[in-house]
Amino acid sequence: MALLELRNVSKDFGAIRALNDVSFTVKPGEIVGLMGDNGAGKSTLVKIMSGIYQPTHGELLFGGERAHIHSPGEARRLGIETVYQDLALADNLTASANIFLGRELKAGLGPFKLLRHRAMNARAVELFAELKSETRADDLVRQMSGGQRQAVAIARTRLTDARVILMDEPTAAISVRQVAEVLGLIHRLRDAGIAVILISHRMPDVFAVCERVIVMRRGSKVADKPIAGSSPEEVTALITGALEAA
Amino acid sequence: MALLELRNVSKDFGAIRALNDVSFTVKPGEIVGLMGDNGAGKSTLVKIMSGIYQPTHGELLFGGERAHIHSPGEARRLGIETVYQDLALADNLTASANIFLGRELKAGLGPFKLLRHRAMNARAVELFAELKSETRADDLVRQMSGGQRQAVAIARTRLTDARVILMDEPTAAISVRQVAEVLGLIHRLRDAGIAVILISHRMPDVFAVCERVIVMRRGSKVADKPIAGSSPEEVTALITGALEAA
Amino acid sequence: ADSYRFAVVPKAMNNPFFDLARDGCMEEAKKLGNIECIYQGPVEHEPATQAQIIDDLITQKVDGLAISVSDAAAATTMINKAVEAGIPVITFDSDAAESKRSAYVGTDNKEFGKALGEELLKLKPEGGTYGMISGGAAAPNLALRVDGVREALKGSKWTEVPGSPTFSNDDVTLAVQQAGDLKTANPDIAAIVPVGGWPMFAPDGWKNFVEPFKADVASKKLALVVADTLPVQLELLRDGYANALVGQRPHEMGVVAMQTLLKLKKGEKVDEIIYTGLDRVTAANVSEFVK
Amino acid sequence: MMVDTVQGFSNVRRSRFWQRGFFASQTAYVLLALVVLIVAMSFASDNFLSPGNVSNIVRNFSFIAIATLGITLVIITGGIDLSVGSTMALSATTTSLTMVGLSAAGFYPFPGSQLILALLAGFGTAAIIGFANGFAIAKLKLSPFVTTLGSLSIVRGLTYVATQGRGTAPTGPDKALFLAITSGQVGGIPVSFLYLVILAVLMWVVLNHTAWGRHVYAIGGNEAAGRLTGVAVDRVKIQVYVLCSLAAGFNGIIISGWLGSAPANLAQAYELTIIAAAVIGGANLAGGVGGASGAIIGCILIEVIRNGLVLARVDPYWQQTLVGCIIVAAVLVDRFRSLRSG
Amino acid sequence: MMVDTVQGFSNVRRSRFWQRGFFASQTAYVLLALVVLIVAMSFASDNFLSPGNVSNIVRNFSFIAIATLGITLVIITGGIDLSVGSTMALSATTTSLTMVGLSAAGFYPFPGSQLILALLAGFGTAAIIGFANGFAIAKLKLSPFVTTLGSLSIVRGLTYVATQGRGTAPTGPDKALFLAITSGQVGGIPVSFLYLVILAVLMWVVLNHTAWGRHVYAIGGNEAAGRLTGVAVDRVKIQVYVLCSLAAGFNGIIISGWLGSAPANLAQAYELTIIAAAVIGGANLAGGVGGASGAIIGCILIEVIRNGLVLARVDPYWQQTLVGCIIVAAVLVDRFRSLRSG
Ligand SMILES: Nc1ncnc2c1ncn2[C@@H]1O[C@H](COP(=O)(O)OP(=O)(O)OP(=O)(O)O)[C@@H](O)[C@H]1O
Ligand SMILES: Nc1ncnc2c1ncn2[C@@H]1O[C@H](COP(=O)(O)OP(=O)(O)OP(=O)(O)O)[C@@H](O)[C@H]1O
Ligand SMILES: O[C@@H]1[C@@H](O)[C@H](O)OC[C@H]1O
Ligand SMILES: [Mg+2]
Ligand SMILES: [Mg+2]
Repeated sequence: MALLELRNVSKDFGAIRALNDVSFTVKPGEIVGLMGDNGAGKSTLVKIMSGIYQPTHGELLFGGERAHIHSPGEARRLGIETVYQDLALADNLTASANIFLGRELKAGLGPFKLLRHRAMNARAVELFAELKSETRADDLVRQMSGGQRQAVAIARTRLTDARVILMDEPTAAISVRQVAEVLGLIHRLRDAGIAVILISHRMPDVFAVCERVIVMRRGSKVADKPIAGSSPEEVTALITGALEAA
Repeated sequence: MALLELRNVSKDFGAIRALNDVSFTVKPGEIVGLMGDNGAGKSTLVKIMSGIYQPTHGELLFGGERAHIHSPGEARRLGIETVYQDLALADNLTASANIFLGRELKAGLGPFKLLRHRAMNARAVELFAELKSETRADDLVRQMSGGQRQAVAIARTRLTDARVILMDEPTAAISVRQVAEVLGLIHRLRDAGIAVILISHRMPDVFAVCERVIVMRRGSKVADKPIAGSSPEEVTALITGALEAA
Repeated sequence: ADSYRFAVVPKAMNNPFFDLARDGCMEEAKKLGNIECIYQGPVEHEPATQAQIIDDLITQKVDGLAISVSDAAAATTMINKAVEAGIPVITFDSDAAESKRSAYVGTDNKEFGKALGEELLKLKPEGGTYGMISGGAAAPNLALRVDGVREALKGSKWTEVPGSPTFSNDDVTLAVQQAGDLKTANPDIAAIVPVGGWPMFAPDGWKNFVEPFKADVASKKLALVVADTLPVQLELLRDGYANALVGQRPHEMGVVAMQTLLKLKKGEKVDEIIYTGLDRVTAANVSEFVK
Repeated sequence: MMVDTVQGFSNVRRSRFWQRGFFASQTAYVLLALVVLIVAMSFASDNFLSPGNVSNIVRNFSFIAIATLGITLVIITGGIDLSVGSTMALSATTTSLTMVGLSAAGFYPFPGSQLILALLAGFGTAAIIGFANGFAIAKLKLSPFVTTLGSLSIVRGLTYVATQGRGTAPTGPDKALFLAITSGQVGGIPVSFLYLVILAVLMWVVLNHTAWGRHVYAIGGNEAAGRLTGVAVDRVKIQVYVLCSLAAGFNGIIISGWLGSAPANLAQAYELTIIAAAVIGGANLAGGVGGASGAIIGCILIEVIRNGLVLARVDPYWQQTLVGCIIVAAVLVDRFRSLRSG
Repeated sequence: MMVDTVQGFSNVRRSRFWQRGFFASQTAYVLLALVVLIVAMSFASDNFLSPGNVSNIVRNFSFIAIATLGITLVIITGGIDLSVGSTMALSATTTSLTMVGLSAAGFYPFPGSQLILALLAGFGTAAIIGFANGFAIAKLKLSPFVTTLGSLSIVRGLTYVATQGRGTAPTGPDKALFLAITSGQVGGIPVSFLYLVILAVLMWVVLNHTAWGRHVYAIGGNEAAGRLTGVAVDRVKIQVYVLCSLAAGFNGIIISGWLGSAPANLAQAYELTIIAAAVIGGANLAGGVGGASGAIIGCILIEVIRNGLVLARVDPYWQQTLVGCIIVAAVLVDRFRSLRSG
């Protein structure tokens, strides 16, 4: 049974039709690659699935039921975790505060619970070690390099057991070594039954981990096929429009 | 003769030594790859060369003379163009306004010159076509996708004839097709005698266009050698610290 | 002889009316020789700030206080504190009758209002509609004047327009605007009675306002009866930009305040209420007042 | 379905007129609110649209509108200027005092000479204040709020020091000329309104059609980006604060001409009204957004509310409450825009 | 060279104490400026450090300090509240009027009952104002500046409507109790100061050691990021505005206790001073930065300047000028921090 399904989803921004009648399904434990040229609508699609945008037309199903996801908080509660392309970090907080934002570890009685600073910090250090990232948990995000920021955004998804993780170009800014770690992580997630949608412009990465690839072009889905039945050349042709559909 | 030379440059941010005694030279028309793990100090190095930061120790030479670059404006006047990792775009302006920011095309007499909106727009459309980018010149940058934003930042360097172009991960967010265009662009720049420093985490790209590669680790330069004499494996080992120097 | 430091605390230092009181104190202090006059108050009309300044002056151990009360109850607390600290206190211009102050020097504000009403009646016994302009809505002395005007006109053929009085917050510019608004909202209005001189403190603003119907003012079709007699106002009256003024004597308030405090300091007895008097000025006698 | 496309993008339509430019701006929606308000007020009071009252409104709003143009520039760069009210007072005072002083000294080489010197003094004072603000903000990187709150206090204090709290009135041989150029009329139209129109058109041209104007927007959008692309950020900022002070000073001088005097508390607490007018007209305190037309519409709205309530004979105690309500309601209208653009 | 490293990073030293936490904050540098100022003032006037004057200062700054704590919360979220002064007045007025009304009605079931109801009315009023502000800002997405400028006017207007412009004074059997809990002393220390200390400590704990506090900072740092990570942004914002209004209302009630009266123009124009105190103490109007200690230091600084200049018997016309200069100078001290951190 499909874990997540989109039916005829369209999204308009004023005069721009960012998504045009897009449908697809994702099964539990499936790794789906989402590719397309810049401005093809990939991030818009992710934002619809994670409750930031409401579709102009069409509907979403989660676990077979119609879902109205009105806010990112709701999406999170459903088990949809997202690594946003613009990372969504609060610059004035530390890496560990960002990782735990909205899900802080607390101790105490009744409504007055205090933060467990140490525990959160320790867990953050662990997460960065797991990703082999050169990121310090108690540095302010403001002072971080591009790749360190991305590591924070990725680490965030590791806190709870999600059912589907949407990754919008998670490896764009990170270094060679961590790319391998993230791809490994995706495999481990799949093994735990978690579905992953991976957006990337790096053809080799998509072909290395995904089982299926969806290609978008100017808001429309132009292909949705198993990786095994495709090739980097075909996908490139689909992205650029040299090939109309496949 | 060296076009640009750094001598024993260090940079401290409070307790963090982001750069430690870094020296290297770049000759006219040379393409140098700059690699390193996240937080290794690559962007800090770029920002020192483009006048955003002043080095804590060490000095810069441009065209053989000691240069004190106090602002990005000065760097630009010397002929140093930069594609910043965080792109440096004004969200509330259009793509073409951003491209021409600080170098607007004007018409008119005396001190009262009016903007040539049409001419700037036409040129921007041309530049995006050249990069094969799906970016509309009169869209506000606020509404753009990640890759479209990056295209704007790259297009900006094409306006004037620079002497050296610093590119901090210019291909991180752009699509397959445009990556090829940017690499092609770098070759054309080299042919015109312009030096390029390319920062990238994409090993194949660096090996495809660069003549020399500099590797940074935790603020220090650990390697500086011709591409021909190195290999992706060696560079990876240098980045991760498996190999101490080469 | 002993020398004393007396503080004069106005409601607000941005009101030109109190400049005259200040000048009175300064001149009298110089004349008496052994007295220093400290003029210190809030810049804008705000009672808590005034209270804090009084408190600071108590700490400074001044030898006497003369206060134009901005809020009776609030000032009462501070006045009593000062008196307990052994500092003689008097009020001027605006009173706090319930407090332990030794004396009040100033105008009888109820009478002041009545006088304005009477002047209007004298000008136009046949009546009509009139509107008032007031200052800060919270100022008790101004409320007394408004009551006074109404009392004097009770039983006459004068009726007040709705929306009167307007509150200019002692803002000169706003007061002129409100005069214009009263006239436009009520084209047949027969009299405008500002209970303080604010609109006329801006002479040309007032002239601009009056100019279009100056003939009506001359023929008393529109009567302008205004409180206060600052020099600019007298000139305007002389030039036909008002029909009557009723004035207080702020300069004298300053002078008498110094004398009264000195008497208190010397242990002499003083009257509890010292009215400084009113001046009624019309075209007939304006030359006596213009210097 | 998508017939009319843009630049060959198959998924981009031409935008409709209400999705573009002025019609898609807060300014347009506030203008709508203003029109509604004017209609409502004209029903509530017959006199509202009488020529006399319209000319009152025109004059009154041009009293703050020139300063609002100036502060709009500052707000577009992401700054704020709380010292405008004080600057109005000090400029007006300096102008008056110079006329008084020159007359007393008997210095009058040619007709108009006293006026010229007095205006130079008034505008010069404003320029100095603006430069001090701009320098502290651009070069010393102080917060615009604290800096201009400081100058609010400093400048007002200096006005009191200069006049000992007394108002000053312009006098001397050039007084008539001074009154003519500040509170006079040309063909039945108040000159202050003409100045406003000229300055607004100028500001529109400069903001939309010069590189300087574009830099003003860029600084408000992303100051760092401006710096990185070689925009002379500091210089533009200083210029913007100087222009804002000059506009405020000019407004102050005009008011003092109309009042025939420059009271020391002239324009006290005007800063909030002026900022509100700019913000209501669509300027965004976060920077990057704003324009001349918005500034003017904001000023008209505020004056129409004030004047209309007086004319409608609303209980003065309730007036203040209603002014607040209508201000909020006017910006609430702008929500329709967001709703429509999804 | 780099011996002492952090988390195994060879290029990261332990930071020195002055590079970390409080010592690296604007607050610390302004505290330094404050100490310098206190020393200077104590030389300028013998009375400055006299017990009587110190207790005046303590009381006076706690009059605005509680409201400053509240507005600091709002500023940390990137908002602003211009209606604090008006809220102070309306809360105080409601409290007074309730006591007057209950006394007149002879309702007095048990000692303290009138006071309790009066305080409920006062705080309730404040909470409603705060909720209205917060709702308009969080849910209707109106600009905080315009919204609270609107409520400044609405709330002040209502105060005049409720009192017909006349001040009200608390009366009735609980009056003594009311005065004791507002302007009384405990062991020689003004109670208002004790409230302040308790509230400041509470605020410090909440901001630094609870999830709610962290969310307040996150909203100011990047509101969108907060939303995306599931922080209840709208709810937190509304809570922050309610707390701000409650703090202002509490301050208003305390002042009215000290004055023995709630004049309708109480705390007129206090908003700018209160915001200035918060900003001087290190709160950043762009959001994301600020704290309880800074708010208090800002308030002390402003009161010390005011009081010191009065005691030093500086010409009152110059006082205003000097207040402005010292405010700017105090934040200028903070530049040393930036210089040191390069
Ligand atoms: N808020 C918005 N308002 C208007 N247009 C928007 C908005 N967000 C996205 N768009 C437009 O919608 C289109 C799709 O954008 P989207 O960000 O989904 O692209 P993408 O496929 O993620 O591209 P990239 O690979 O560059 O990240 C683009 O043309 C973009 O300009
Ligand atoms: N303004 C700053 N304040 C404090 N620390 C900083 C600042 N800028 C950078 N750093 C630190 O300096 C180090 C180098 O950062 P830099 O941005 O140069 O890395 P980078 O090599 O570009 O990494 P990436 O590949 O992730 O972009 C990092 O540890 C970073 O946290
Ligand atoms: O006495 C009056 C004073 O109290 C008021 O506030 O200003 C003008 C004077 O008429
Ligand atoms: Mg995207
Ligand atoms: Mg970098």
